[in-house]
Amino acid sequence: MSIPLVPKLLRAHLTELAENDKRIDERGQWDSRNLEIQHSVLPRAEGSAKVRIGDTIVYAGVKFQIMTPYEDRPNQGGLMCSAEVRPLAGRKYEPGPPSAESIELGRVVDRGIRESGCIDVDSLCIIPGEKAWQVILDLFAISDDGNLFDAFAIAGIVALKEAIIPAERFEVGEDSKLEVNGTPLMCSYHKVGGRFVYDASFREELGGDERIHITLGDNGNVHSLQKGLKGIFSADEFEEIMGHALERTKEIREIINSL
Amino acid sequence: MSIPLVPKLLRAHLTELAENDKRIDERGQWDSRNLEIQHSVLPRAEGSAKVRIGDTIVYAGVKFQIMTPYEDRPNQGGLMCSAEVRPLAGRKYEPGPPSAESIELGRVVDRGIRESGCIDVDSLCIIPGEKAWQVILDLFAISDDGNLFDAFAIAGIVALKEAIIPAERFEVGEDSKLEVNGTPLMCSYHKVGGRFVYDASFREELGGDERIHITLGDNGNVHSLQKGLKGIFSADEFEEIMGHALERTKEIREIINSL
Amino acid sequence: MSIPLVPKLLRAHLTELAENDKRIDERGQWDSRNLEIQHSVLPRAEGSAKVRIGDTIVYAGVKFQIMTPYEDRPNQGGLMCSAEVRPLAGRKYEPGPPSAESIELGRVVDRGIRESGCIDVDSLCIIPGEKAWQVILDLFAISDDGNLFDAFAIAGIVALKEAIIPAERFEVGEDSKLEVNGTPLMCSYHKVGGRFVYDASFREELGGDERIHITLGDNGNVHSLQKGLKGIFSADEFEEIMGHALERTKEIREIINSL
Amino acid sequence: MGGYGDVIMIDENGKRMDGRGPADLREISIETGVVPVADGSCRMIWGTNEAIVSVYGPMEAHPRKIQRQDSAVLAVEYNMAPFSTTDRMRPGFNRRSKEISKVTKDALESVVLLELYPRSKIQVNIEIISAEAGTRCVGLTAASVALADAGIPMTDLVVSVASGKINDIVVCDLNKEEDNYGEADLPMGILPNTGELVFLQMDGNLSQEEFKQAWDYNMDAASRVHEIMKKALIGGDGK
Amino acid sequence: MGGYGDVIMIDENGKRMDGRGPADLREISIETGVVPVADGSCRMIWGTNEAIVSVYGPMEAHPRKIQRQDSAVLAVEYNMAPFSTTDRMRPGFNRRSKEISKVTKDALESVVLLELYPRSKIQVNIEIISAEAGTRCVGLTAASVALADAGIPMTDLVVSVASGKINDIVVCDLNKEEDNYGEADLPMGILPNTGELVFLQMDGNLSQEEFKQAWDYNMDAASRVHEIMKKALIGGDGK
Amino acid sequence: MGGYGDVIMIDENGKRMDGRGPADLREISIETGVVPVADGSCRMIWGTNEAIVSVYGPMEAHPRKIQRQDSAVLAVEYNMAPFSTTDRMRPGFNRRSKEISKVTKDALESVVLLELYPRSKIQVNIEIISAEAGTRCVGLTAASVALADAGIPMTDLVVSVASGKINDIVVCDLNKEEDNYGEADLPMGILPNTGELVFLQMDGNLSQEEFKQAWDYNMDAASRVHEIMKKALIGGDGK
Repeated sequence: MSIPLVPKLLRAHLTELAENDKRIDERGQWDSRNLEIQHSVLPRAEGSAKVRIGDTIVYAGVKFQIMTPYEDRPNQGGLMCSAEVRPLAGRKYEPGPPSAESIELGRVVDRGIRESGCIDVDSLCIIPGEKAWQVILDLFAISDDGNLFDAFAIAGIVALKEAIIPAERFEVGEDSKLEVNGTPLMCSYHKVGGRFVYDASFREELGGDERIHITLGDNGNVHSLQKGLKGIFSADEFEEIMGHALERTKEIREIINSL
Repeated sequence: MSIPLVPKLLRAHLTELAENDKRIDERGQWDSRNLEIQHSVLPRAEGSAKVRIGDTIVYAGVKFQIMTPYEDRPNQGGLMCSAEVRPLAGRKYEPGPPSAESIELGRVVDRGIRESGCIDVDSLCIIPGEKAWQVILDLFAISDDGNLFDAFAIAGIVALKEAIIPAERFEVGEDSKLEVNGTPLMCSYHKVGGRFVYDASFREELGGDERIHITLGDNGNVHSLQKGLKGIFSADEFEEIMGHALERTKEIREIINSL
Repeated sequence: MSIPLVPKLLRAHLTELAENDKRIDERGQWDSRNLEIQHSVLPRAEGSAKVRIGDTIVYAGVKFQIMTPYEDRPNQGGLMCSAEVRPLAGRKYEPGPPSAESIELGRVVDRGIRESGCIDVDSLCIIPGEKAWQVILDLFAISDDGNLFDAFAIAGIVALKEAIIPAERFEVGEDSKLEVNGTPLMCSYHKVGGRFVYDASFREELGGDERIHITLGDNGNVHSLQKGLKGIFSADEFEEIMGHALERTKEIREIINSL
Repeated sequence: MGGYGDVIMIDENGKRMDGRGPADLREISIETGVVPVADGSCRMIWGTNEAIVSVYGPMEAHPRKIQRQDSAVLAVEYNMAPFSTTDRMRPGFNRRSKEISKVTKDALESVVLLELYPRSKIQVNIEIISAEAGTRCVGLTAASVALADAGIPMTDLVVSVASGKINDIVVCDLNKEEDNYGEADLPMGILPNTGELVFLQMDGNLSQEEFKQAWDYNMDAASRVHEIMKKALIGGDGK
Repeated sequence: MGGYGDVIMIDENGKRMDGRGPADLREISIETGVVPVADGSCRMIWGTNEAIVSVYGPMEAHPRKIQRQDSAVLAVEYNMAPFSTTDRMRPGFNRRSKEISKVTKDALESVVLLELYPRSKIQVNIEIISAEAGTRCVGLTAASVALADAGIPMTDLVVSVASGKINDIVVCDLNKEEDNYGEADLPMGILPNTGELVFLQMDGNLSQEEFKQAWDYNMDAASRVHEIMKKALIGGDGK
Repeated sequence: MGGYGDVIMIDENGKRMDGRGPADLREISIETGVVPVADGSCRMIWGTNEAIVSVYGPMEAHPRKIQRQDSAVLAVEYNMAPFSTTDRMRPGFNRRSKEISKVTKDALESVVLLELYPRSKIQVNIEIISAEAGTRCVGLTAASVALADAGIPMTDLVVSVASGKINDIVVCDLNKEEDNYGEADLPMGILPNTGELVFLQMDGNLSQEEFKQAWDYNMDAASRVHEIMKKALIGGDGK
């Protein structure tokens, strides 16, 4: 990813808007762009979803492999979560090994899902010490207009929740649904023009400072946090966005559960 | 491989020659440069050949390894064909991972041999499901004065045809000749000055447009085709070079069979 | 490693000093800087040492892994020696794959230890053909003010000599001391201002020519030699530094044996 | 090609397992503008193949050493998404994808008027989201639509189709099973207005007669696909 | 986090296995100037963690394309030495190290006055020589000391500490066993003079109340670590 | 070195398994001009070793950042072809080849008059086509012949030979079995006109006396190899 020069004019414009409690696309500070969620969209995946937030579009696909359990955990399978942002999704992305940015992206989404415990790795055991399922969740960006993190997190959990373990194809029993206990969800906030906003667009990201990602579980428990990029924030600021995240994750969870 | 600026003067010169039905080295449109084939040239290879076409020189060497057959094909060994063009062979070649050009080169030669079926992978099985031979054909350029494709294809099949399976060294039986059923051969054509010529030299390649590679089997069957580089060609043009390839592969096959 | 322009003024200065039998830091031609050796410095290593020569500081750590012996040597374990010079140790070092310089550094230190035979690989066998110890000696630079070679060689042998094989942690018997038969030691000489000096500092390396590394065993036998960098030397020059190395390795060996 | 085998893939009436006749194509649909942030884009569904292509540019080529004084550079990335295949496709370097990227670039360079944009770069990204057999054809065809959607001048669109051989019979547009057990595959890239070629590959085993039959099937199919491409570009939904 | 398990790590009196109370830190010491050839450096020992940090710069940024016209670039390398862990850590590319390098850089950029040094580069190298749990906190804290030792102007030092949860009880500064069997980990990077944050990560499972407790523990611990940092920088031995 | 073992490699009359006496060289032949497209080239056969070396340059050094204002840069690539060894040598990065490339470059830079060609580059490519023992010596010697064939001015040719120890006896120019079972190997790069050295390596176990004997064998052998090199360069066939 090539680093653009800091666009000073954009920053100045965003600051002026923020001072008047406005955003560049007319939204309020805590408003999301339009959110669309589709599932069962990928014929070759065992579970899949497509998420669109404004002009940001991503896919998630679940595949399964058979692995040998680790020696010290003979009854456990594994979960692997991999995020790719290829040149398809935006002019700033370049082919080649993953940048530090996309490594962070994948790891933050991974931690939110993994740490919530929604995938019980003990349930993935086929033959103790010999065979277990490895769940592979692939997150793939089609169009990046900002806030890939939340789009990936939503697509990821939706794809997992519909995934079928292809036991018959691997000749180890009958197909069954992957157990998923809970719906961890991420809300991301970006400091733009001196204040945090929810669901920043690409232009807001470009002219903004730090971002904070919060993943909350069904009961409002915290499963993952991440502060990224240059910037300083206070305890009060954090408390405010945590409050919003508690509300917003509930709303999104309802949408997902009603799919 | 660093890309030279398109040498416009060379292109103009080649076009002028073509208009007078001439080539830069006085050959006719369908003439080959002098072709020399030697075999048994590499003391450490199980089969080997050296081919010289004009000032283009290549080696081919066959080695064997023992592999575990793939689960779904327990009775089959494997064939691997790898082409390397290192800085030795020309000032434009650079060390490092293979370029797109040399990947294409290796894969096109590989397909010609593989798809002809001349190596029966079932005959490479030693113990079903456990051990099989992997045939490795290494193509190696010494001097690139154009048309490495044909030189590699000829050297490759000659090296395979004399290869001895070193069963004794691997303690799995007695040495025996590798079965090779047929002599697939490639003919390559380059559009130079607006018309296709056979066996283009380095300067013709440099000032030319697209190239077409045709691999034909003993009975004239087509086993592999490839169009490379920028350029447009017509069905008539293709028919003409296919006609030449049918004749020329027969000639080369006779030379090889009389070695 | 980025290559600095040859610092001509430094070279001229060093030559002038050499003509007056002086060095840039007032030492005599064959003098070492202050040498400090500490052992048992790394809590997670099975054997460790820290060596300081002037402002050059390095660590060595020994770790063990269980390996499957090679088929043709079922009773042997292995020794692997790896040297890393990361950006920590000096402004000229860059992250990324090892440079030709640091590959040479690791391999020269490795050969000195390996070729002395001080590690008897037969003694590393656990179950013939199945399990053996692989000894891994990691050399790690903290501060490079010249002569990393000798610092690594000293730290390496000291770390090996105190290493404990962690058989209990791997559940293959009781912990025991790694057998080390002998104390091979390296002395390095750099041609500075037209003559060889012992233990060159970073500035001497920067303005110097070739270097020669000599590894000698307990009985004065030669186990490893290496000439590095551009430069020509005579048999007489070599004889003189070999004579010094015979003396100096004895001195260092006494220091180590009295630790 | 996967090799002969005893699998019967075409019945005595010339009907294939999915009900098609020898010259029939799988179902095809095309939609443009599917990557909102790109300068041009296209989704092509062909059987259960799905390719998404985005085009960025013409834009400044950097680093400067890749610039050409008298034309744009065209960069093509063909890639298969990890969930596009039955067995997960591991991300990272892949010799097959590298070769397909190159031959696709060679084909597109033959029609894009690169000389109109000196020193600039046009980036074409082909992602196979779902793979069925013939992904290189889908990718190349969709790329030419995405270039048109981006308003990049071309001498012609490129239509890419493949014919092959199953059970010793030449048929058009192999599906997955036919590709796995078939005996030959001939993908071509055709300029629909002239019938000329910019792309050609083939592997397997075809007699000269079979080869001519497969060639003719491809030529014929190209004009049918061309109609669908044109509809998608003038605003229809491509069905 | 390693997961719950049945391991008892805190007794009924609130004493942890290593004798600490819930809010107690492990022993910490700091020494500057430990890399003689660097412009600034620091060794920080924290429990049995040992980090060595060197700082080079401000120096000319090269190649020129990485230069910024209006500020310095800050480069951060976080790495674990091969002998720093019980199982040898293989050298080479590592996604975890790459992410920690990035978030550490993000944190330090928030305090270093980069705009004072246009076109130049400041290189910060963090090497974990011995790892116990909490290495990213040790690395970030030590890096801010090494930057100060190099005389690089900053708005404040950064103190990084982590609290977590073991046996359903929130405690400060997890050691290795507590980290392996604990249920949550919350590392923060705090500016001691304002209580603001430049670094924040968390994984595991914390209720909102537990989260607030862990946050408060970190804030509290930060001022104690800050005292040790200041002593090391004014010449004491940091004990 | 492969280690001692019980293999008898020299009989009581000092005859080696291939019939040579202790000071004898294997058969050597040299041919120049074997890479027609190169500026200079050389094939050297030494026992069953075969090295082919090509030289390109002096030519413009690019990218510009590798240029030196006051001299040419010399680049050396030493590589073993995949079919050069009994077990196939896998292409790609190899630490041994990297080190040999470097010490060969160090040796050649000591004799090539690089200062005559500022800002330019001379590329030397050494390919081992067939390996027997002593490939680095063959490569270095052949490289100096190829440089001379390219007309690059040098202060002297470089002759590289190795002596070693088998069954406790020092002998010259180890062949494959002697190298596998021998106890030491001392390759040197010698300037035949002065007896000075530009290359030196050694591994194994040699007493000071044995070391001097090996050194002397190498010096002696160097003049014999030098004669063959001169003949090849003035037009003979090098036999």
